[in-house]
Amino acid sequence: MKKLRFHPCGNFRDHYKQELAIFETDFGRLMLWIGIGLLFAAVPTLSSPYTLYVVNTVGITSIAAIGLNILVGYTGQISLGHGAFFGVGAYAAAILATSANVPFLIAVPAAGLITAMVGMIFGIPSGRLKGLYLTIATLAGQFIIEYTIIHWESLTMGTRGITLPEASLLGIRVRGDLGFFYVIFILLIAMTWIAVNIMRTRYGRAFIAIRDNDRAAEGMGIPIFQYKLLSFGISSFYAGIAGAIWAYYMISVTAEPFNLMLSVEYIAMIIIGGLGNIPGAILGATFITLLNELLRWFTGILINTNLFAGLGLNMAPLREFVFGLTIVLFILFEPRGLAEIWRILRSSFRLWPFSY
Amino acid sequence: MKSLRGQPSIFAGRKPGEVRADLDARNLTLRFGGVTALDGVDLQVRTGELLAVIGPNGAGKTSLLNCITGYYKAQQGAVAFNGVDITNRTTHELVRVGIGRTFQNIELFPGMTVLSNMLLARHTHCSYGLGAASLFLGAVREEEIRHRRVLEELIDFLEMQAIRKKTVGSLPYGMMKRVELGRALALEPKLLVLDEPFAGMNLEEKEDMVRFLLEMNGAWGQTMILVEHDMSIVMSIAQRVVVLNFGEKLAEGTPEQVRSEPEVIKAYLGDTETVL
Amino acid sequence: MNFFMQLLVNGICVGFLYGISAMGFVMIFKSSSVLNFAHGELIAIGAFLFLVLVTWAQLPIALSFFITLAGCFALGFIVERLFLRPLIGEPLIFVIMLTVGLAAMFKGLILLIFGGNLHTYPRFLPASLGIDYGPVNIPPVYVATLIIGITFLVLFGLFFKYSSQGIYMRSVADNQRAALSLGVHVRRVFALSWAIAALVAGMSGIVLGIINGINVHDLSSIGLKVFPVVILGGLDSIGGAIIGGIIIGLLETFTGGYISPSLRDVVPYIVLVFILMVKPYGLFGLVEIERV
Amino acid sequence: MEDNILLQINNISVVYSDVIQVLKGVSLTVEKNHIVSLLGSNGSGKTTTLKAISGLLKPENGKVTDGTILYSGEPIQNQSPETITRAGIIQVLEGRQPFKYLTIEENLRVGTATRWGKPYRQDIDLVYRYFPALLARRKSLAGYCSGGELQMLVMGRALMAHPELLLLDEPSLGLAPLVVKEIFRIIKRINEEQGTTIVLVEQNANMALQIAHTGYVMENGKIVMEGRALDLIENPDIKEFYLGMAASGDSRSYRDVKSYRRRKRWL
Repeated sequence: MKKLRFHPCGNFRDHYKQELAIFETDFGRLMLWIGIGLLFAAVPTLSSPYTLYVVNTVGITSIAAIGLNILVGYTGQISLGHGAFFGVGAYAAAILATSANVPFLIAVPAAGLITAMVGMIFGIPSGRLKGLYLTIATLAGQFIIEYTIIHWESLTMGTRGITLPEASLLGIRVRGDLGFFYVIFILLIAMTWIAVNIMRTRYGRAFIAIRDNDRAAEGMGIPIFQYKLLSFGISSFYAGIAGAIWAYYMISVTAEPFNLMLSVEYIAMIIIGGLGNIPGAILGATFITLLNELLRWFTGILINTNLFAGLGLNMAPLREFVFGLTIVLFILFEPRGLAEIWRILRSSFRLWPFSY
Repeated sequence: MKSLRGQPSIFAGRKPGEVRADLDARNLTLRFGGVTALDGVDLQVRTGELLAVIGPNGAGKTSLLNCITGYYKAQQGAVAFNGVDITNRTTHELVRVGIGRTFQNIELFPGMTVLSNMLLARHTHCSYGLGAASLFLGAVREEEIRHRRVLEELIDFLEMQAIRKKTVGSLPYGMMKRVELGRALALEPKLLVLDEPFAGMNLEEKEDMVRFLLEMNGAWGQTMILVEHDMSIVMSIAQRVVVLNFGEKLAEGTPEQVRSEPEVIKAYLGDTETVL
Repeated sequence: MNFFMQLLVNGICVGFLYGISAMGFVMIFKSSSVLNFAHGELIAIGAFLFLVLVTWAQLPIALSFFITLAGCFALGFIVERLFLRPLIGEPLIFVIMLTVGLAAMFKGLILLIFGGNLHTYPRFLPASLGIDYGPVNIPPVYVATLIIGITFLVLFGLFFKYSSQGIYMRSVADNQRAALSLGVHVRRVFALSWAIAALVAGMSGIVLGIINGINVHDLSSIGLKVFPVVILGGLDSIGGAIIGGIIIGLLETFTGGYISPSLRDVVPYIVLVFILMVKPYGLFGLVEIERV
Repeated sequence: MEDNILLQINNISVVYSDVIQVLKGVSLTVEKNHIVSLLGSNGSGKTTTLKAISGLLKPENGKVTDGTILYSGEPIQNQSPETITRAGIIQVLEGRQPFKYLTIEENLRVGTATRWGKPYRQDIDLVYRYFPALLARRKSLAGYCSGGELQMLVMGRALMAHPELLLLDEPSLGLAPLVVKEIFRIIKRINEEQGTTIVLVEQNANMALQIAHTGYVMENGKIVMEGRALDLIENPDIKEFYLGMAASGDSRSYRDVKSYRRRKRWL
């Protein structure tokens, strides 16, 4: 008979299988399912369209951030092109949906695969370049993709952008914030689960080995270049999927959002969330998205109340300043990120009231 | 020699054909940074042999190992393993062919546990693909468990039970060397290349290590190349010794032959055990 | 032909300017292996400080110049002290991300104070400095750039190659632990390299301001332009920064002049990637010495 | 007698990251102009003891939590490495840490960091006299030198600082027998000619005890044995566990090692 296990006070595992489980205890698993249940039950009933929009943005961003964390946090290849890959996904979906009439259900994964291909092409320099040299090569990728999106007018309509048809899933129309909420979050859960699985099998182990010591990894029979490319591919696949969903959700795509700033924001997310930590990527994505919205809301109030209007202050710089400050403070005070804070909180709660 | 501990099944189950490890390196020449590290070196290893390579620092011992294991590409010369030409193969391909190694300056993953370090070495023995892995199918789980069993046998053999869950970075130096040996064994190599496995060890740790090597060589017929400076170890366990000096082969033969070679004494051993 | 010559001269001048802007960046990388994303903002701070001193405080040019350099030196010192020192020993990506945060902070701050408009310095360079030789026409400011650039290049070259302090700085970049064991004041080296880097950045800010006018967005985007420049030259070579700068400058002006102005900003990156594929450590960068 | 003591360690404890205790009450005394050898198995805390003296614990998140380290009568525990090196204590790190991208001569010049601005030409010549092998390679990058040359380089680099107390961590690690002898011979010469006091951590107990005046044996973060080097060489436990057949003279071979673990008598 299967025994329910709550928190262990020692190592009582009697089978290797238990060591392969994601959760140490059934309690953890239970809590997760309850959490997911609550999310799906509560969010649709409680939210205003605006909060739903924020929640959905968090979901989409999280998918892309998980992808970046696989590349940066696990494989150790710092990429400054993730924003552009997100854009490639968005444009791929938009072009497939408009010029080829591809349905939503196929367009999204197809966009993911196309982005994965693009990501692998821009990952080729990783075969030769190490560390920061590679980072700059991905920065080049960012600019090249941006340029292509704007100037390949026959395909991307240049600065005019593309308007997408309505998404429909097996005949059901996906409409409005609530419709997308279900799609986005079911997808997020699936993508998170897949990422966790990849990371606990030989692929994840190989990625980490390449990050920590590529020579030793090679000595373990891991073909470094192929795995770096694979990591670029998986990472861009996530970005592509997220971008595609985003395109459908936003109804139209233009080139502006996919700039270097977006790439930097993604890096900020995974650092603030915790490098090499999948739940951390979600936490970081949530944090940055909420921070952006909070700053927008705050500057909105300032402008409406005309408090500083006399001083001729522009609010965009203030937002930029606070954004920078948050990153700086985070790195100075908790470089291991939100995931670490969460871990500390949890472990002090788990043993409560008998901590220590 | 009789086996005293359980023999890991990956080695016990080997058929005679699977242990074959005949290495034939001819005329290896390697230059870099204006230095000739290897100058036309020949090296033969026969199945079941424990061959030691000795020589002064900078004589090209590690360069030789690096050429055999694919880390360096020799400018001239050829290497054949079991009759197959492997001259320009990359390191990871050579691991699949059956050449595993340890490193002079420990190249473990210090942030990982001993188990995770060893699990990495099972990479080439995993058969599942990316699709199965991403869904963590039952077959994947079973395979992972099988690898875990293999590792437990190795841990048992190397007497590392107490440290299997410890982070490698927190272990003493001598233990790290042992973990590195364990990791190399987890590759299931036909030819095991050991670069100074005894460096920095005290007598006790050296004796343990010698026991493991002798048992691997004696009971499983594991073929090994060993680079080492501790002459008392080399002379008592190696079956054949190759001496390198300035990138060239100075002498080759049984330990007794090599030890009495005047050239070797002059270039490498010195004449007495005392300092002054 | 005249067009070609003028493009060539322009390219070299602009490139030299990039090279000077990149020098400070290389300084920081050389001593601490940190990619400084806030370099463009340091340049902007220098330019604005000079602006404040010259136009608002009405100080003499020479005095303003020296106060600006001193101010930037102090700023670099303070930045290292407040933000970077606590991160000694942490993984590099954190430090790099911190400079990204600093960049956003500085840029926001400058925008809050000065707004996004274009400011200009009063003219003060003597016209006699300019060179007008047949088809070749070099305005005074570029001549000044060349002089300043070459002076600093020689100074830094000598400093790193021969002075003890320069050798200590290189030793810290090479192996921090060993440097510490020999009594090298590692923290002081970091502080010094940030201070010097900020000083050089401030100086290039002034020069850029004279040429293009002072605008936060333009100046901080120079910080990004610096990347292909230094990578091309090799991240740790100061002479390489100048040569990388000239190559990028030429690429830009020739693409802009002969192909299409819109390609100007992308072509350097494309060329960069191809050069890196052939020479992974840039044209003059140190090749990593690996011993297995 | 008191004047003769350069370094006095009283009962120190060292803790890493606030949790891992490595040293548990170590005391040792180093007399002026002496060579002191510190023996013991891996992980027994020898390197940590050296780092506690040189102040290099700090960057590794370690701390002396108890006891005192007196250098010429002054407490120096938990001081920064900058202060300690300027007081005349230089540590040569384990595993030879050269500056790979600096030439041999530039490497040596880094050794002048503790007395920046003073002339150093003479010292470089002195180092070349001790290590003639370096002179031939003075213009080449350290990254391309062999292990033996590097060991000479890092020792020479430390000499440039005019150390009063030199801490050597495993200078013979991974070196060929001939080079090992050469290195030990030079250590002894430096001690005799320069009057440098030396604390030597070594696995090669045989060599270390031959050149040392006194010896200490460490196990599990404690000193378990101390005495004059001459006495330690004769001690049966030392013979069995540290010197092995090399010194005891019998022809016992590694082939005969037994499969059970012998216990040390002092544990």
